[in-house]
Amino acid sequence: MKISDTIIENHGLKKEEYKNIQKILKRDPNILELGVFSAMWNEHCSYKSSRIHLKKLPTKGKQVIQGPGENAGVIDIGDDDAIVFKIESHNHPSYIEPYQGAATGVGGILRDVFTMGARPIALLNSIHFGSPTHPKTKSLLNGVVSGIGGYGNCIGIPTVAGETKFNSTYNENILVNAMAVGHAKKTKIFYSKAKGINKSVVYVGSKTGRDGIHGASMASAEFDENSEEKKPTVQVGDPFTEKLLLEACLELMKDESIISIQDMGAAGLTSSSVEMASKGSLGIELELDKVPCREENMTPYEMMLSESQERMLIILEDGKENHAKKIFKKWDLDFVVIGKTTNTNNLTLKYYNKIVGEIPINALASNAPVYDRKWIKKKIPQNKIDIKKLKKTNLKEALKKILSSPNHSNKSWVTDQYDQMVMCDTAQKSGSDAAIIRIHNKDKAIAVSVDSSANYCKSHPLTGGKQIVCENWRNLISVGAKPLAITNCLNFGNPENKEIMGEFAECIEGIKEACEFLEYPVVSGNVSFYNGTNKKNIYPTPVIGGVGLINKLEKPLNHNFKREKSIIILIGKTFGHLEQSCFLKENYSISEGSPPEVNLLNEKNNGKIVLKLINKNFVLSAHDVSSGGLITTLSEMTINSNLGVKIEKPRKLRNLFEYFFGEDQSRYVLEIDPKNIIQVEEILKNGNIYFEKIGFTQKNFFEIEDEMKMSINELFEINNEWYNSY
Amino acid sequence: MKFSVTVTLKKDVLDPQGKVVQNTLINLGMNDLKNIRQGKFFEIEIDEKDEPSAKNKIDQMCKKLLVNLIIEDYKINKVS
Amino acid sequence: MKFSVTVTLKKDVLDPQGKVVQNTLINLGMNDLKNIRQGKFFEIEIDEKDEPSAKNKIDQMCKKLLVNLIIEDYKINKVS
Amino acid sequence: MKSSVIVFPGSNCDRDIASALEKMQFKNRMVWHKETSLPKSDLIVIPGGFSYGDYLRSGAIAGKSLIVEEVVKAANSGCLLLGICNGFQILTETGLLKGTLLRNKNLKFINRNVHIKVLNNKTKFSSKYESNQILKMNIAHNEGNYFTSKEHLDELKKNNLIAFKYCDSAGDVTDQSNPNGSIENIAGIYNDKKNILGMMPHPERMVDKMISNTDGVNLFSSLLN
Ligand SMILES: Nc1ncnc2c1ncn2[C@@H]1O[C@H](COP(=O)(O)OP(=O)(O)O)[C@@H](O)[C@H]1O
Ligand SMILES: [Mg+2]
Repeated sequence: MKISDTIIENHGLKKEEYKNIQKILKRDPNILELGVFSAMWNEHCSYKSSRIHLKKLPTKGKQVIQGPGENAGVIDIGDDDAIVFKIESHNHPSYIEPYQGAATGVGGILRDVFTMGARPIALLNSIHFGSPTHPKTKSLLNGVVSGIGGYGNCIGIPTVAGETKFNSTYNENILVNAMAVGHAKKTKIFYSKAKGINKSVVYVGSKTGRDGIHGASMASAEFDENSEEKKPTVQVGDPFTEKLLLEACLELMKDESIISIQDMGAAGLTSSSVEMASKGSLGIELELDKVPCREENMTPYEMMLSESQERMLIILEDGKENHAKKIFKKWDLDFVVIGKTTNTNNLTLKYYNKIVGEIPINALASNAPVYDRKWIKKKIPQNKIDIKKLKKTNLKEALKKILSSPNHSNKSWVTDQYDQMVMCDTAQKSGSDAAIIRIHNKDKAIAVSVDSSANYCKSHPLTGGKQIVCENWRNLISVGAKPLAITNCLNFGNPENKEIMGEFAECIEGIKEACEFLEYPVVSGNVSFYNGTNKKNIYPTPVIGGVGLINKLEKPLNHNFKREKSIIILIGKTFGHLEQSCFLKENYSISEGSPPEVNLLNEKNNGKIVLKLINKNFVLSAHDVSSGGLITTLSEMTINSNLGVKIEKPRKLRNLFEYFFGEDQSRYVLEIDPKNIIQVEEILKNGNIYFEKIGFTQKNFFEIEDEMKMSINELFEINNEWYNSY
Repeated sequence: MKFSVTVTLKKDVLDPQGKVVQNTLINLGMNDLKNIRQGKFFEIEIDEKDEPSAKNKIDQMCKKLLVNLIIEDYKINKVS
Repeated sequence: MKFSVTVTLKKDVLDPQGKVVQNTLINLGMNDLKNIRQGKFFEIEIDEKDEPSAKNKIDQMCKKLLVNLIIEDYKINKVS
Repeated sequence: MKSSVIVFPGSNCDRDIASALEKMQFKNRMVWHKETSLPKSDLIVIPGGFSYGDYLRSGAIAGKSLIVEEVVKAANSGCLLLGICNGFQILTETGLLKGTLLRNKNLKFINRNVHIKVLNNKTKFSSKYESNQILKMNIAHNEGNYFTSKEHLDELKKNNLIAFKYCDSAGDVTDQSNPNGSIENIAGIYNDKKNILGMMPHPERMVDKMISNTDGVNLFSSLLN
């Protein structure tokens, strides 16, 4: 077949990139080779626009066993235990077919984790939808939530935390990010780097079909009016087969049979084989006629580009083929030796003994194109909002608006559809700041949370980037965990646009600063560009997934008030920053101004001391103050506890709205037993922590002195109404 | 007027359920089984006397709700 | 030989899904809709030339696996 | 007391039930579905999960597997048999328990803690509970909507074969406290001889205070008696 300009364009390759291919091969590629190049050189696999920025992220620390560059990051949690985790996006497929898109997103990230020898122990997700009034939102929400549940529930891994947000910026491009967390033995981690020549390359799992051909290129292309036509490429997930694959792989991993292993994710057989060879500086030869196929007459091109799910590539030690085969047969899975490692440094593709494609591995992997795209900085917006000029409201009405808004409503409509308890180690389900998962048969536990703040990032990406890392860190501290490391999923618009590229570069800069200061390294992640349609890009939406450690789990700490007459302490200074707040957005539809300032020094100090108080068992309940401000935080602490609170009027004369709805960072609300208050105050003073005693818990009523009084039932109703009537 | 609609997965779409059902039938001794495809079935009765117009309405129902056109094909048959 | 099998819920069995589908269609403006029943559909191909015997085999498949006789009815039709 | 847990491809509560049994001092064995004989056991458990992906109908394909024939034989000769969640669905597919489990009324997967009431505390599975005791247990299923014929329902009532009913925290059996649409709020039933129990809630999730509560403990300790 002659490679025409249209063919090149359909493969998402630029003219210069094609010329480059001709130069590398010293000839024209055939269509199979072109397909392989396009799969490896697209944004999704090559990180061509992001690579130079990602390099800036801090990835080291004594807790880090494996940073970015493998299927998932690995951290040390003491003893023989390691935690393996990563987050990944499945945005475009989920918009086209929400159930299958979300389901296969979960399946894909699980494979990344168990490929490394870890048994998955928790799933998280961050999902962003368009405005609730947009005609597509409801069915997308339904489809995505049941798809996430459908996969996770079936395979039997608890989905324990996440976030569900609505904003019209996602009307034409929803976000579906899934994170998986696994537990492994430190001494039994598996990597994708191939070693040794003439080793068997084995294909295991499901058969290859025509699913998702060109999926990776699709994930890297902007949507347009015709995107509906790209539909047939959507893959269908089979969680049942994935469960078999998981058990079979873990069984084979018990001994020393595996040299290296890699899941077939985006760009399937192509990227998995190339990655393994590239990391081992080897060549790899595949006999494509041996690939197990689901459909008749599949071509080598289709086999190399198929994104059929639930498949893995394994390089075996000599002589282990029969042993391994037995295990996969036990689990009713395909097992075929389809190739071998070579010393040629080429990807060699054979079909019935004839070479049908040959490409230097380097050209596909380490030497794939890298772009330093133009980007521009964003200034901090200066518009200040004068609250006195706004239409009058009162605390109660304003609070009701927030608690009944889609973004702040109780999410049990979503989380009840996920099995959160399977595996019997979920010490704290979703609903609190972070979920707590106990390490099986041990006293220790991990805490996990995912967070994002698109509004802040849109307004000022640098501050926004810092803020999400801090919020994530705060969420882990609030359940008594020491934050250890993060993974990140960077959802952005079109990188060829210099403002978008600026948002990207600056968010990364913010993430970097916060991670460095908090000693909270990045161990894995994923970039999703081209989120948007035509000329409309989504708000920059980096999502941070954090993991923390609780050394000895005695009683899971959550944010529900525990007793009457406890003292309520607010940690951290309140300045009353209202721009970009939920208060202005929900009450006045104002979304201008700058995000709250992030002071990393305070963040770190406050967090450390709060953790100290928790570890000394002085804290009955804790909640960080974030979107919606102090009053929202307090009401969330009452809603599920059946205990109210009485808050004194702020002592210094301040604007009540600024005080109660301001979104200043680095703050926590703690519930303290009066008998411990002296010791607590001493620790806070010695730690140089700014704090205020703001009130105490009481029965039945949520009350602010002289200003408002509401029954907890009423609060509960308000908070639970939206999803049930949507 | 009464119609039946059968909805099946498109040809190239993975059908995990079909695979498992086929294997089970064979394990149960049904060796003659060559192929089994499965799908959904609807029997729809509508208040409309004119056949083309009735059929058109059924078609609308399929497109709007009953069928996931991304992964499924469908067929409409008149029953009575 | 090819057969199609349609499986539907028995009349006295609660069908929440059918109800939701019906309501949704009416909400979508399909006012002529009188009734909708839904079920499963199988297309089965077997290696058997003799029609009665083939039909019998299909019937076995239904009884042994495909149909839950407590709540479902089924119908077999020859396709080709 | 010797127990066996049957593991199907797609079972996913097998490890959980095994942990619970071991914690309660059962001598437990895991039995892979391809095995053709059962170890000698006093109790057989079919755990929750999605055996064979729950394709076709939940439990349908597992109900036809080889090991299930052995389970049926054992149960018919009096061995105690407990089916939890998917296990309950499988037992109805084998015919060991009558009725069937339809899709939840709201057409959604439901995972949450619900209250159930012990209707019969005179069985091998329930003797350690009080009569009418209210338990809080976790449910996690798509198809837990129990349905059976009028005649069988009468039989269940007459012979005291309803094990648990969904109720509210005060013990009232109401429509609001019925999570999935089950006929008469039924959450679990016995066979005639009361040596087989099928239930949708997960007692194995309720044996550890750190994780939930311990309302499931007495089911296992009843069995040990
Ligand atoms: N935002 C990021 N921050 C850190 N590492 C990243 C980021 N994005 C991607 N990576 C790393 O780059 C590598 C390749 O990522 P990806 O292509 O998403 O993996 P996979 O092939 O498993 O889908 C991974 O090791 C991943 O952790
Ligand atoms: Mg991977």
